[in-house]
Amino acid sequence: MIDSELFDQMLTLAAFDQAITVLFVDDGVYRLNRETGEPVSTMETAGLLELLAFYDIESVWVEEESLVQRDMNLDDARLSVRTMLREDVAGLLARHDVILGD
Amino acid sequence: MIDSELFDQMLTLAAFDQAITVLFVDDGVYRLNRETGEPVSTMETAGLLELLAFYDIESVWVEEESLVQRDMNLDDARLSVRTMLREDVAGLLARHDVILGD
Amino acid sequence: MLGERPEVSIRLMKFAIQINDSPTRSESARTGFQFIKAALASGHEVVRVFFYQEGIYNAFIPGDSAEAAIPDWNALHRDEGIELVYCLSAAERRGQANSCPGFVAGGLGLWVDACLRAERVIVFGG
Amino acid sequence: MLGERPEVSIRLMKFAIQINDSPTRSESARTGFQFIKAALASGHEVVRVFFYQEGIYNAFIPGDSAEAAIPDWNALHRDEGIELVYCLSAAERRGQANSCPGFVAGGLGLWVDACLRAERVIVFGG
Amino acid sequence: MGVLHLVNSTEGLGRCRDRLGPDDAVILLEAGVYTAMAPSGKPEGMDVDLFVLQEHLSQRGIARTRVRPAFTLIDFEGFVGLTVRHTRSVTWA
Amino acid sequence: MGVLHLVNSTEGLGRCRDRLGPDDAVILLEAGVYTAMAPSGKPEGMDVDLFVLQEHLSQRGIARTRVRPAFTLIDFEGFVGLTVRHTRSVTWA
Repeated sequence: MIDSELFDQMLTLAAFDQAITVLFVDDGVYRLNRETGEPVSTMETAGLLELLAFYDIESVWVEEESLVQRDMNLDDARLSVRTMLREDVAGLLARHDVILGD
Repeated sequence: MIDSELFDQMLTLAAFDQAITVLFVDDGVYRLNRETGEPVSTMETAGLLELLAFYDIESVWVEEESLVQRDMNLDDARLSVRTMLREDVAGLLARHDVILGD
Repeated sequence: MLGERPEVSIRLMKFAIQINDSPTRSESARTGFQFIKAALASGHEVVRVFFYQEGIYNAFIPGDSAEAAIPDWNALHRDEGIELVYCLSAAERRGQANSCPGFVAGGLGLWVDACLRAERVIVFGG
Repeated sequence: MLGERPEVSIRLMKFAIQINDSPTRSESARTGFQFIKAALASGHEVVRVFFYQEGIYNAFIPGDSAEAAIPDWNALHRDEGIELVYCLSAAERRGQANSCPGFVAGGLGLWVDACLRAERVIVFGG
Repeated sequence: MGVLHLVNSTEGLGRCRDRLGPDDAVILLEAGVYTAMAPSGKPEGMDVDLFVLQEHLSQRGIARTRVRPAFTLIDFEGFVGLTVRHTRSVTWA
Repeated sequence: MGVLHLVNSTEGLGRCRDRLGPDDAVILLEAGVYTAMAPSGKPEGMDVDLFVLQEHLSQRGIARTRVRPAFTLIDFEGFVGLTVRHTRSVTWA
């Protein structure tokens, strides 16, 4: 999907005062170390992620195991995210009313 | 991709007297046991495969290892295909001028 | 012991549905279409179907085409009164105008509105 | 030893290019676009670009849109004379008509013709 | 109650398997139904209810006897029923 | 000479690795470039020339130092050069 459309959706939900959590898992964690240079096709995740804080979306998580399996760490990330363990992902999903994939 | 468009391309190449080989690998082997009932979305592989013989495309192969890994065998297949080993796939690719994916 | 079989009573619900892929590229639009028909057959309500991302292409492919796999969304709108909204900005981004009968253009606000009014949100594709 | 470095001499070739995915769904159309520009810069010839399957959507998205990631195919046609053909039946199947400037509709025969005239066939997407 | 996990690709079951809660359920659909017969599916140890969409199985010519016993076959109305029983759903492609 | 294998997904390298001929080469592009740094790439034992498209690496913020030594960085003109040197190409998505 187009990252900018995923973000449009998040920001519209935020504008309607919905509490939003963002979770990066599997290959999705690669998006955390993206540069804000020339756009990657239709994807510009890093720049868009900076918008999240601006819109008060501060609950941004990444799954620890997904990072480790890809030999990555949070030094690669350009924004403030917190890590959670895979065993806690089920609990996170269950605490939300709607789950939208990427 | 839409199977029927993949086949349109093959049949057009055949109409221009180009020799065609079809090779099923990885999850592609699942298409061999498809029924010709209600169309699977835009995919109707099995019916289309029967067209191949009609258009004199008789070189149809499936990779043995891909079948075994999926617990399948040629009894599942509804058309006459031959098996080849994975180690022979490179040689098959190298004997063709153009390779079109699915 | 009658009356103690809660599984038997069907709880009727309101659904909001999002469709995110073109009907020629994946099965997901057709899956969503069949899901909606089954939900209606079970007595549930579909608040709105929202077509987003590559899903907007559903609004520009005639559903009564020769391709059996293309869902006939217009028939769903006509026969069941289901509201079909495609995202205007997603369509403009893709150069699409003049949608098929049964569809209307709208903003993401209509999607959020549908989510807030529905008890279940189901996304097909993407 | 001069003259014994065959890698230095560039062999100029004719390319046929197929583009199979929409520019909003994947990067492959843009990769193909940049490949073509690099091939032309190296002195090679591009016989024809054929847009097939979901790739036909490239012919219906204005290339000079605000989206930097959408390739400006029309500029490639205008400035370099590259022939851009989208598959007519694939477009009709998707309800698409009135393509953007620079594109022409054609049948799969034009793709086979391009393959037969080219020395290299490269497919992007799908 | 719990999360309904929609698996619509052959890789999806592996992606959700360690992210299931005790009240969750899984339904295989589209290309995901292949996992109901493939050894790669390994439903063993997945401690939740597992379903597979019958229409998508039969469209692919997969006989009922090829489906691992861990999976229950359901139709589209059953699929709708699962979304009623589970408060939320997530797709693993 | 040989086949040029285009790998444009994180799964693609694994798909082509046992289907390479002695005169073949591999180029990673799009999401495939992640394989140039990931342990899952396991280029060891792949006995052909391995390339990665520099533009797609840098767009993803992958530093040159993260790329495994087995891979040679090339630009789009180098990519074109590879398609000239190899008679045919195939994509592994």
